[in-house]
Amino acid sequence: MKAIRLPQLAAAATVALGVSIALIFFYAPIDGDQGLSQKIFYFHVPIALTAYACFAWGAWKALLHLWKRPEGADLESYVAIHMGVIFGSLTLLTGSIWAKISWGVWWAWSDNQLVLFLVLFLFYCAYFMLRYSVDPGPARANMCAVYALFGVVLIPVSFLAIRLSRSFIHPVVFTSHGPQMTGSQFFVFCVALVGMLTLFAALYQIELAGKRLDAHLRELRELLA
Amino acid sequence: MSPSEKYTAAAYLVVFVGVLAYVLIIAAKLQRLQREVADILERVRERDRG
Amino acid sequence: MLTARNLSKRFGAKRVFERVDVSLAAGNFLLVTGPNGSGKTTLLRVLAGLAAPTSGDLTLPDRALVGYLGHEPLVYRELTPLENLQLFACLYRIPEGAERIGMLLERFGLWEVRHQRVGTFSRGMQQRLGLCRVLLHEPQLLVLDEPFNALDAAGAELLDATLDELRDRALIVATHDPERVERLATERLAFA
Amino acid sequence: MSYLSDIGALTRKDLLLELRAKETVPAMLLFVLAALTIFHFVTPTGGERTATLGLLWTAIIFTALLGLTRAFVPEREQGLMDALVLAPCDRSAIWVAKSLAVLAFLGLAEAIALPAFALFFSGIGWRTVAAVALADVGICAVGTLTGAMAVAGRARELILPLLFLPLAIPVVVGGVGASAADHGGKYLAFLVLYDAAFGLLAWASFEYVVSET
Repeated sequence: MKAIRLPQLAAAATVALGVSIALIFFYAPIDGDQGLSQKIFYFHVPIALTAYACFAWGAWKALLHLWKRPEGADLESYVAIHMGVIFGSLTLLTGSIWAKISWGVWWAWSDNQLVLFLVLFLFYCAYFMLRYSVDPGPARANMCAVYALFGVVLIPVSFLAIRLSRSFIHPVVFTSHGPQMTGSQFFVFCVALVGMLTLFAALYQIELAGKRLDAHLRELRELLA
Repeated sequence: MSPSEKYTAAAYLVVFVGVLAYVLIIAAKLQRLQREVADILERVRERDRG
Repeated sequence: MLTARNLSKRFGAKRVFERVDVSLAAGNFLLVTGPNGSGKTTLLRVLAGLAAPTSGDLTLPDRALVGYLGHEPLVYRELTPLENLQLFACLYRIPEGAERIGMLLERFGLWEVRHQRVGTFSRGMQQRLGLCRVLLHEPQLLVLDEPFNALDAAGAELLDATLDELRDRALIVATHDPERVERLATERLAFA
Repeated sequence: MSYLSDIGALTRKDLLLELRAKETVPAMLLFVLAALTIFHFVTPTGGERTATLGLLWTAIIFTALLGLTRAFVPEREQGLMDALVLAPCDRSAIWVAKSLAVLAFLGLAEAIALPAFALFFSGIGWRTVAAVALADVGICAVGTLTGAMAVAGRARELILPLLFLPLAIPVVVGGVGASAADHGGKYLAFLVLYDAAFGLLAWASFEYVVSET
């Protein structure tokens, strides 16, 4: 990932997303019962999967930090989780828009994935609260790494919990819409997913570059003082 | 536009605006960094002259 | 016993200390001097293994051989001296703990109050109990941060006598009035 | 063998501290009773069973939170974490001992809360008691670790609920499910899974939370 220089990565993301939007609106067939609004699916689900990828990458960097302490692993874990929260928020927004058009309600407790993102959103906001409450240093890096690992374990556990909560608290009124995709739809979905993942990689490198610049500048100012 | 089209457009617009907002934040950070580099450059020049 | 090469520590951008080289063997006595807030405490925490240096390499003895006494005596105020030392005797796996605890409490004049809550003690008595805790497991390396400033007169003499007896161990003592231990010091490190 | 003796010594210390101070347990007892009383006034008479059970679980989670906030107070105020971290014992023993202590306090509070709930609202089945026991293990395992994290920061009392509550959501789901749903067995199994997964993770990662080297 780091070997690819930033401009190439940004270009790849733009191309991939451009192609996927073109495919979504001009190639993918209009869905039978849901009509045009089904096309929200092509962005909503890839963004959700990208958010999972962000959290997984953040947890991987956290594990790396605790295990072999490479330089900068803590910063990369932080930026990855920051990306995860951004994509998570987009998932919640697009998800609620889709819920509005599909079921007329802005928030659908019956959509497992939406509820899971709500839980993860709460969890990872707490990650930032922890990070801002402890002074920078090895202690903070260790704690944030441990908390990131808890986050990645929380994803499957909460998903299971939410499914279990179906049968007694919220009986399912609408079937959760995981539409079976035809061949062409699946192809477009994959292109959109690749586009989103590349976008994550590009934004991730941009923010990392910014944070490293910040650190070097602070050190420069310190040396000059 | 039918409600279906309106909401689809809204969804894609939200994503586009989100990424755009992110670009703006990075642009602001870039500007701040440029100012800081200029400031440090100035101080180094002073030290050389001093 | 303990070697440190080119050690540095920073909190974010603030540099606490840089390019510190230390090598201590049994019998050495490193005296660290400097005003308050000059990084002495942080250096001692790093050398005791409580904090990680930002850069530089450091080899420390096993934790069981290190004794650390900071500004705080590090004893539980709700417990009695006996309970405190029994806890640490267990954690440090000291074979005949009871005799050693009794000897130390006797020596530091705390035997009579061994069943009273430490919270009721004066600051000097608490610091003496801290010293008992540090000496309990007969550490090979003692890291003492400003050991004298909270001690009462009696405690200070006891500490002087103890430091004399520990000539065969490695010691690191930080203080901002070095005269008291000047004669014992084999190495010095002055912090600006 | 010595790992167990470390845990024993540390647990004894934690219980002794509470015995002397007598702060946390009374506070938790009164808190849980006050919470249940308040819940009585907020539930319509003859409220549906799942709703009232949900209140019991809410009371348990926040009572546990109260106990967890107090868990590392002695270590923080007197800087004693340094002494414990310096000891040659495995640092996870500190976590095990503290979890057991908080578990004991929580158990005491629940010994009062469950009968009170049965009195105020509706009877308690054995499944609810089993769920409470299993949930307590998970709550104390995760809560003690997040408590150690919160104590290192500045806004300690604010941070702990934020760190702990998202992780407690699955416990509440499992708990309410086990006590309310007709075939509650799978919820108990889920709670066991939660305890195993997060207990193991907390046990393995606690060392990194309390020490830098």
